[in-house]
Parts: sequence; C-alpha cells; structure tokens
Amino acid sequence: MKYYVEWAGATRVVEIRSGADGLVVVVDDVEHPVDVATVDGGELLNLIVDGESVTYAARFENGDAVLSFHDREVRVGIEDERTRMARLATGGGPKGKAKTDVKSVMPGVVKEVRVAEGESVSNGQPLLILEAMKMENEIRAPADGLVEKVHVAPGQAVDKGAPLVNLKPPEAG
Amino acid sequence: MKYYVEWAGATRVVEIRSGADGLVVVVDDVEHPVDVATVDGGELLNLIVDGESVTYAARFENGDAVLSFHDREVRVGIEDERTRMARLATGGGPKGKAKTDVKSVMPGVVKEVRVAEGESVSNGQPLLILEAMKMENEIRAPADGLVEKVHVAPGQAVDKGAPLVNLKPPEAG
Amino acid sequence: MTERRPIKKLLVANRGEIAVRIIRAAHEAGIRTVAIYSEADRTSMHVRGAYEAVCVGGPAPGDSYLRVDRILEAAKATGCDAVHPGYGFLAENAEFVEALEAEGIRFIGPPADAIRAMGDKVTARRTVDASGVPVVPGAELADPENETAVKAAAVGVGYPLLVKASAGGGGKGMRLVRDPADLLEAVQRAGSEALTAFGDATVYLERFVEEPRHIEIQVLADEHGNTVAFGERECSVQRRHQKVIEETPSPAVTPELRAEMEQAAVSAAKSCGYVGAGTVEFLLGADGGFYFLEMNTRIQVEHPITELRYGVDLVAWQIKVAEGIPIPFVDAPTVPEGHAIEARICAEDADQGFLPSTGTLGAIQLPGGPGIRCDGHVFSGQEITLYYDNLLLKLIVHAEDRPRAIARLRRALFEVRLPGITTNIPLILRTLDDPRFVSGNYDTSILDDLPGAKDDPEDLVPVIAAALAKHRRVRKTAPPPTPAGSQVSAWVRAGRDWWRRG
Amino acid sequence: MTERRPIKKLLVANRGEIAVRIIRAAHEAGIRTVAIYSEADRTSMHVRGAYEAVCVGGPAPGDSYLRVDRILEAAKATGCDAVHPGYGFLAENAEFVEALEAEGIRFIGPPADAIRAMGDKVTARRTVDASGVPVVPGAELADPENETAVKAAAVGVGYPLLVKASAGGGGKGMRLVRDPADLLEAVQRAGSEALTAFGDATVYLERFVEEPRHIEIQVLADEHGNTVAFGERECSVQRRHQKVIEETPSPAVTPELRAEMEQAAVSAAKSCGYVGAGTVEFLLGADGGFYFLEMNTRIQVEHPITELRYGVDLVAWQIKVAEGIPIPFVDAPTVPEGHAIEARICAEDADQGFLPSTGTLGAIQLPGGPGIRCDGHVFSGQEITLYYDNLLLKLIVHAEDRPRAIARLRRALFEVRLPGITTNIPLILRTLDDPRFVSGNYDTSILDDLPGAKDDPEDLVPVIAAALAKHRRVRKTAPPPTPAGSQVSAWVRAGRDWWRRG
Repeated sequence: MKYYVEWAGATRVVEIRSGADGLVVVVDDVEHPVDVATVDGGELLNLIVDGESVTYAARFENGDAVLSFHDREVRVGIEDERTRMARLATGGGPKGKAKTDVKSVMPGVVKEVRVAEGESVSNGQPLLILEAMKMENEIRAPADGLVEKVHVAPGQAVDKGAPLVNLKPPEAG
Repeated sequence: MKYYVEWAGATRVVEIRSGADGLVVVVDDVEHPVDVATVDGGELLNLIVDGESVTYAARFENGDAVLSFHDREVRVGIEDERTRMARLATGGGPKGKAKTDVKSVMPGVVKEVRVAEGESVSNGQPLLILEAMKMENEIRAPADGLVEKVHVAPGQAVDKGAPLVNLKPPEAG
Repeated sequence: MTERRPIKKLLVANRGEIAVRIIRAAHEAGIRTVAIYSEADRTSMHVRGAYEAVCVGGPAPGDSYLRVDRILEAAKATGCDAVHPGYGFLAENAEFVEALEAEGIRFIGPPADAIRAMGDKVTARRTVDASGVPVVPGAELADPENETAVKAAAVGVGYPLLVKASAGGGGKGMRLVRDPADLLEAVQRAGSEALTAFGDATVYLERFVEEPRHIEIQVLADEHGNTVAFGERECSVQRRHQKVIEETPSPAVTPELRAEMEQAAVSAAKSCGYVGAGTVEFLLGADGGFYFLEMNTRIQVEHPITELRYGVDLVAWQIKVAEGIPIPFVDAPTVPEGHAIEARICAEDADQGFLPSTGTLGAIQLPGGPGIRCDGHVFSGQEITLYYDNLLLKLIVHAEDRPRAIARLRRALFEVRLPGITTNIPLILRTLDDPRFVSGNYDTSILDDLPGAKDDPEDLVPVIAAALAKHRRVRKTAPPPTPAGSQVSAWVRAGRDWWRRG
Repeated sequence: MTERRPIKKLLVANRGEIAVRIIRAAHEAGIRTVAIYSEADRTSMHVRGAYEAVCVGGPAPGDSYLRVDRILEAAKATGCDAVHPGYGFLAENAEFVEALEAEGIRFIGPPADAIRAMGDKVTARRTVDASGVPVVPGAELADPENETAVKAAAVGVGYPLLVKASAGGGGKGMRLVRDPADLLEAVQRAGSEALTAFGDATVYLERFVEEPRHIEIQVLADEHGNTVAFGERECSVQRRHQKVIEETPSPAVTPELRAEMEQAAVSAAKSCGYVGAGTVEFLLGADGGFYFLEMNTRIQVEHPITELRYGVDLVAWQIKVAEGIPIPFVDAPTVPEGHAIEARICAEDADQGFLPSTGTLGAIQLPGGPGIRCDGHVFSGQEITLYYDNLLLKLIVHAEDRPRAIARLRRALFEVRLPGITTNIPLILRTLDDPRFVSGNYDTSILDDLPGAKDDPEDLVPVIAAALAKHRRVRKTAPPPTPAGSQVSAWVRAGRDWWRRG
C-alpha cells in the first residue's frame, strides 16, 4: 500500500510492503526494515526501524495523524493511495484545512468578541477572548483577512472544534 | 436485586436498591447508602459506603468474585437471586468447587508425577512437581483421599486451570 | 508550652496533586483523612486515597472548594480536629481560619492575622517595608474606576508596571503594562480575572523590574518563636507569570547573598507573627539587588525541591507545627545536598499560545529509578476537564550537581507518557537544551525568547511513523475473515461480540 | 593511570527492571544504549527505553539472554564499546567476559579472574578463608553420583545443612536437609535446578546456621587499588531463600560490628583483585558471630537501599569505574542518612505456596510522593509470563528513621495497583505489621511463622463490594435500549459499532 505523507513542507510517498521478516517501508527508494508492535493493545506503538527503537502514540484528527513522541507532538497529513485517487477522480480540491476558518481549540466560554462581520483584520490580531481553565485566552487571527462570519456571542459556551470566526482572504474584500 | 454472598464461612443476603441519592445496599436489615464509580472505565471500582472510600478491582472466575483491595485479594462466592432460583429449581447441587479436584493454578511443565491411580494420599502430600518461572513447585493434596485419576504425565505442558489429579474422598476408597 | 496536641483526623480542603500530597503525609503520620470533592472529582485520586470522602457541591470552585460553609459542615460531620487547606482555594482566607477556630478545629497554616498581614499584598509591602526589607515601588488603587487617580498612581510607580490582584497568586489577574495607553484596560481585565479566580477584584500596581530573576526563600516557624529558612528556590522559568521549572540552589545566588536573603525572609515572617510553612518571594535584579515581592502564607507547588535538597518533609512539619511540636533545625540546621529541579507538566499546547488541552488520558506511564519523585494526581482513564488548574504532574529530580540533575530530568521526561492529552513536555525539553538554562544565566524572560519547535525535513521518523499508524488502522478496520462455509450470520457474530464486552 | 576512557555506546545484556535501571544510568551519563530482547520481550520496557534494540532469540533464556555468541554479535554489529550484564544470566560468567575482551569490548564488572575466584562458591570460601574471614563449615562434592562420598561429606559438615548450586544465586538450586534420609534426593534435585537455571549442575554442602540473619556488605573498588564499603543490608525477610524485604541499616548491627564486617568485606574483595561493585554476604548468628557466605560479583537487586542511605549511584559508579575513573569516597566517605527499605513486589500468590501468577496487567498505578523510588518494568497491558523472574517492581522508600520508613512503605504499598495479577503485597503488609519486624528482632525464619491472612466475618466490605461488582456486571450486560420507532436493524447497528472500533 502507498501513502502520501505531508510534513515539514514536503509531500513524500511512502510504500509499505510485507517483507520476509516483518514489514519493509520504502521512502525515496530506500528500503527500511521495520518491526511494529502495539504496546498496550491500544494506540501506543513501538517501531524498530533500522535497528532504532521508536515509541509513539498516534491518533487521527480530520485525516491528519497526530503523533506523540517522547519529546514532541507532530501533526502529519496523510492519505492512502485509494483515498487520494478517489478524491482526485471526483475533482476534490486540495487536501488541507482552509487557513481562514478559526475554530475553538478548547471548550470554554466566550468572554468578549473584538471584531465585527465585514471588518478587516491582520495576522495576530485578537478576535475574541475565550475563558477556560480559569484563564482568559486571546484567540488571534491566523492570517490577514476580512471577517466573513462571527459564529459566537459573549457569554456563549463553546465546545472544542466549534467554529468561532470565518475569515476571507483580503483580496476578496 | 438480591444477591447471595458466601464469604468468611457464612452466606449473607445482600439487596441492592436504587435510592434517592445513588444506591442503597441492605445487609442484615441495615441500609448502607453507597455511591459507586468506575475509575478507569474498566473493572476498577470506587465505593463511597457509609462515607468511607473503598477502591478495588473485581474479576469473576467460575462464578466467584475475586476482589483486589489495596491490601488483600479475597475470593467471594456470589449468586444473584435469579441464577440461584434457576439452579435450585433444576435440582442443581451445591455451589462451590469439589474440594478433591486438583487443577493447575499456573501454566507450566510437569516435571514428575509422584502418585499413581488408586493410591491413597493424605492432606499435604506432594502429588507432582510442576516447573514454572524457573522454579520447581510441589503440588500437594488439598485433603486426604484416594487418587481416582491422574490427567498428566512427566514432560507435559499444562495451562492454568488444567485438571491434574482427581481425588475421591477416602471413605469411598 | 511544648505539650503535644496530636491531630487524629484531618480534612483536606483541596483537590489535585496537593490533596494527594497531604493525604500521603497524614497517613505516614498515622492520621486518618477525609477528602472533599466536587461532582467533577468523583473518581479523582484524592477521593480514592483518603479514608473518607464528602461531596461538597458542583464542579465550579465557587460551588464546592470555595464553600466555607459546606467544608466546615463536612469537617464537623466527620469529626475532624484539623483542616489542611493546601494551596489556592481557601489556603489564604482568614475568614475560613476564624470559622474553623470558632468550632475548635485547627487550621494547618498561620494565624488569621498573619494571613491578613501577608495575604493582602499591599498590607504585606507596608509590613515588611517597616522591618527594613527592600520592596519594589508600588501603589494601591483605592478606586479602580477613577481613571485620573489610576493614571496618576501609575506615573508615581513608573513604567513598565504590573497590575496584580491583591488576593492573587499563580499569575492569575496579572497584567504587564509598558504603554500608558494600555493601563486602564489592563486594570479592568485584571480585576475581572481576580474576581473570577479569588472572589476579590482588588488590584494594585507595582514597578516591573527588568530582567529579574524570581527567587523565593522557604521558611518554617513554630508557635514557640523559632523561625528557620531553608535556602532559596529559583523560579525564573515562567510563562505568563506561571512557574514552569524551579530549581535549588539558584545559579545566581552566592552563599553570602543566600544568607542575606534568608535573614530578610526570617525578618518578614517574624514581622507578622508567622507560624507554619511559608515562602517569601523576591525579585533579584540584574544589578544583584533584591526586592520583597510578597509572602505566600501556605505550602507552595514547588516545595518538593527544598525537601529534596534539605532532606526535610515540609508538609509533615506543617502538621507537627500545628500539633505544637517545636522545630529542631534552629540550632542544628539540615545540611543541603546536591541539586534539585522541578518541572510542572501541564495539559496545554505550548505551540498554540499555551491553550489548555482537554480529553481522556489513555494508559499513562510515569518515570522511576534513582533521584525521581512524582507528585501528581494523574491516572489512566482520567478525564482532564477545564474546571481546574491544568497541572497534571510535578516531576522532581535530585542529583549530586546541576548538570547531573538536568540530565536526570531530561531522562525522566523521556519516560513520561500521557497519551490523549497535549502537554508542555516538549517546551520543558527545549528549555533544558537552551544555552541560557544550561549556563544558569537566565531571567524571567527565558521562555519569551525560546526558539519554537522546528520540523526537520531530513527526519524520516514522523513520515514512517504516520504511514505505519495509518497502515495499522487500515488493517484493523478490514472485516474479520469469515471461516469458510460458516453459516453464522453477521448479526449473530456481532451479538457474540456484544456479549463478550459485558 | 587515571586517564579516562569514556564509554560511548553500551549494550545492556539483560531484561526486566535491571535492564531499565542500567539504561537510565547510561542515558544520564550521555551514553547511547542498545537493548537485547527475546521474542517474548518485544514490547518490554527496556526495548522501548533503549535507543536501539536487537532480538537475540526465543523466549527461553538458553535461546537468548544466555547466548554469548549472539549477544557478542549484537554488540559488534551495533558498534558498542561496553556491555553491562546486570544480575543473573551472564553476569557472573567469566567466559563471557573473556569473549568480550577478545573483541576489545569492555565488560562492566570485575575481571574474569575475580569472577572465577568468587563466582564459584567453593573457591570463594577457600580464598577468603585464607585471608582470615570466618566461613561456615562446608564441603565440595567431587562426584555427586557417589552416594557414599556425598553422605560422608555431609557428616563432616554436620546437619542441618544446605545443598547449594556453585554457580547459583537467588535461592535457585538450593535445598535444606535436616534428615540424612533426604540428602541424596536433595543433591539430585538441586543439581537439576542448577543446570536449568545456570547451565551448571555443580552443587556443594554447607552447614545451616540456625536462626541466622542474612547481612551483606556493599563494596565498590576501582582499578587504582581503592576499595570502599557502604555499610550493610539486612536481607533476612526471605521466602524459599528469596529475599522479599531488605533494609539498611540492620536493626542488629552496631557501629562496631558494622566496622568489623566492612573490614572483612574489603579484605574479601581485595583477596581476589576485585574491581567494580560487589556484595559480600554474611550470616550473622544469634550469638553475634558472622560468617562469610559468598561474594556476589555483580550489582544486586537490593542495591537501591544502599544508594538512598549513602547518597551514591552505584550503577553510575559501575560505569565510571569501567571508564577508569578513581572512586573519591575513600578519604571522604559519604555520610549515611536515615533509613531505607526495599520491598520486592512479585507476581505470586503467597497464600497458595507462592505459586507464580500470570496474566495481563490492566491499568496499573504506581506510588509517588516524598521518599519513594520505583524501580520496575511494569506497564499497563503487559503480559506477565512464566519465562522469567516474577519480580514486577521494587518499591524502595527512604525516611528519617526506621518507624517512619515502615510507615512510608505501608502508605506506598496502599497506592500500588497491579490489576489482573495476584501479587505478594498482602504478604509484605502482614510482614510490616508483624511484631518481630516492627521491633527489628527477626531472623530468616520470619516468613515461615508469619500468620496467614484471616477473613473477618464482621467485615461487610467484601460482601458489599462483591454484590456491587456483580450488580454492575448484570447492569452492563443488559441490551442497549433501541430508540423508539427506530428502523435501524440490529445488523446495521452492530456494523456501525464495528466501524467505530477501527
């Protein structure tokens, strides 16, 4: 099976084959013999790849893999060949989140909304204040843009992943 | 629901009812308000019973409950009312294991068999040697009796719970 | 005077790791414990660890852990003769102390008067100033709505300045103001946060010392007039005024400076008739001058590093002091040994502005081996919510010297697994690698300038790891093979699975 | 002579807790590690903890952890410049040492000659006897098949006597004989066990000292001629000659006796040109006399209690000594502080003749807080098999004195949760409560006479707990309610569940 992996600004093709002695992973035409084991029967994995021992927990969010290593958590875009073919065949747009949708990364209560629909904002500008874990957190614009829609009002409780604000690219304004 | 609980040489009737504020457990006509919670979504339980906090893991083996408290593991015979009625209605014999069946309490390899069928043995007499965890373990007779059947031979690997030797009461010999 | 009044049963008026810490100390002293809990904490470790447990209300602190009436009622109903408040919640609430005393229940902490003198930072500044301890310029705000008065006070203090909650701690209700234009909003917002967190909106202004180190001195006083200091804790690794890494000794404190600061701390404690364990916080300027910041009249989060270096159990001593036992260290001080560091592992995403992380912990793994201490309340299957502090685990290490302690902490952090939750462990590891931290030459701005995590395109590990995790997932979701010729319908098969799950 | 020869990459030739312990020490010293593992240990903690991992064969020790050829091959293939053997397996195998040396790979342990002199207990007795250390009467068995010679040797030694494996340790291949009629069978069985465990069937006889205490002295020697002793460990709490609880200092050892025993231990080490960490075991009779038992030429399971009381990292020092660094404690010995106790938590059912327990661990919980050290290799979801040692976790505590250390251990044991496996924790708790242990006046027979667990019919907790667990189970297996009017078939519902599980 082939996988398309987006990470660190590049897309790589990774092929996984059954080898004589476990799996073989091919990246950039180099073969890596890999032994994969699940540690607790759950999503904690240990790989022995090229002799090195690597342990991580993996979960999937919106098609991305979120990998927790000992010292870092990384988000990697990943598609298998079949899904990618199907997406391209049906004229699907580019994979990846629209950079101009701001969602709540945590549950909390909206304390204050600082922008109005139609207003133009710049990268890093505070959009609203979300109170969570006894702290007030400023939610900032991830890019320059125009406020297309504000989904929340002060006092409103929001769940993780709830849409807060939609931004349009500034050209469209 | 009513339960029949055998422990410490006595059988007690325990009734569990829904109370206004959690469960009520009735033992010997005394009501105990109990709040039950599962700690990790699994079989680890915490009770707050009469204000005291009690944590334990419970598993079931052959109808018995094996309860692991912080400081002890106890085995408690337990039947709910329905099962008990059904058993008594169909003329079922007494609940409880026949004391004269010797089973392997661990997986291992039979190293030596010390008794033969038809031989009479006394309480505590070694029946066979089972090797496990690099140690040789003597399996002893749990009571006086007559060897009715030997299920294993030297060199044989046995699983946990495998029958090893059946003993008949000495009177029957 | 030295007659012992033993405590028999202790109510722990807190939650989280500090409640667990106190229960441990009480049980080791043979004292029975009672936990209190909110509805959100039913399965928490402190509830399971105590002998008895009483629910005192809903998840919001104001409905449970801040309810003096209900906690007092719980203490009386369970027959407790003492209450330990931990830190936060009611730890520095003089009314709580008086309510307990009125019922003949001991409060494990200083007298109400000492809490009043030191708990309000404005009064505290006045008190220690009078005893000759250097203080940072500051100003009280009689009426925060009076814009003219607020602006004038700020000019008197001088910019940059901090707006701080009088009742506060832990960085909550605190704002840095460099530009006078931001002053009024900062005062308003700090007051609002302070009200939420502490139930008191009073704030004050304080000159912001540039490039300061945050150094604090641990003191312990008994009711017989003995007060002793146990060296300093270096707490300069902070994000948003919340401490992340603390160490002792401080790389910046010489034996002479330590003696001076210990003396100042003892004076501050004596100036208010202090009894129990407390901490005097100082700012150490780049010029070597130090200024009194505040006194925390409670046990602190970072107390374990002092315990490890000085071989003293401060929580056990809080209890002993409350029992009337005199402290023995005055004439024969404990000999400090080695170096200790604490890292606070929190549920937050440092790469996304320290946003709190919530969810359910999978199977956790905590570090072990020599020189490692874990003070936490985490367990496998725990729900991490937004109701409380996001501190999951204090990882504390002790080793013969600072380089070895850093190496040990790094090794231990690699052993921690808290799956399902994003933590600040990557941030802590990057800090340990930072040349300023390694050299010991850092101040409270260290995290502001810390380089972010960098993805290395040459590193194939995440690429291979993601592909294999996806592959496993794909394999797992493939339908189970049906035995050839099997007449068992899918429905029955599913039914069996359902049965087995019971 | 004192030139340092740094180790860059270390192969850990062991498994379980000691492999984890060594990996921790190596990483703290900045040394890269390679784990070896058998097919049964693929997911073990040491495999995940090391940087690299090499499979060396099947689950049986003879197919993997005892395979000198494969381990040597793994060390060469991964470019290791040193090997740490841990304890057991190849730790006291002189041929292994020589095979490594022939390839220029350092063995972290004593020279092969010292292992030969002390590893074989018969030679060891001769060697230390010559240096004036008192030894227990004993006899070698040139031909264990020669019944007459064996019987004559036994008469010379005197009954009661022990049959012991020459190559052994940990009670394996050991038999107590009180009745001469049992002698021949004991010799045969001990030899057979020794062959299985150590690959060497040689056994010898030794007088059995009645009511003895088992006291051992930790020594550390460098290649520059320095040898230092770190006090004693009291190891008298044993079941079937396997240690269960160890403590330091021993309640039976006075400062004068300690000095004498330390001197004897240093003499024993010097008599064989010892280098590295080692232990000299003594029997202390009820009359106060002590006798050399054997020298263990390796790190021991119970080493952490010495580390806690003496503030020294013995495994780190094993590595430093192998790097040629001289030990600094000779002129300035470390000052011992407080009291340390270790409890070995094993997968076994003490109420059923210590039968090993196997199965899968659920969500485990390990203790934390002050004075607690966990050296283990357990993790949630771990399969506990019969292939190896049943030691799961060493729980080690340190406190200011013995009563406080006992209280701390008891408190920590209450925090341990190892669901799914029967452990000896109840036995350890009963031992801590035993008046002999509390007073410190116990010998190696303490566990033989320990009262068993008693069920108290007045105690309602198990009755209520069992009923509630059963009740919950009954509730859980009830079918899920179908929404009223739902047209979704059971099949589709099951299919959805199956999908979600993926």
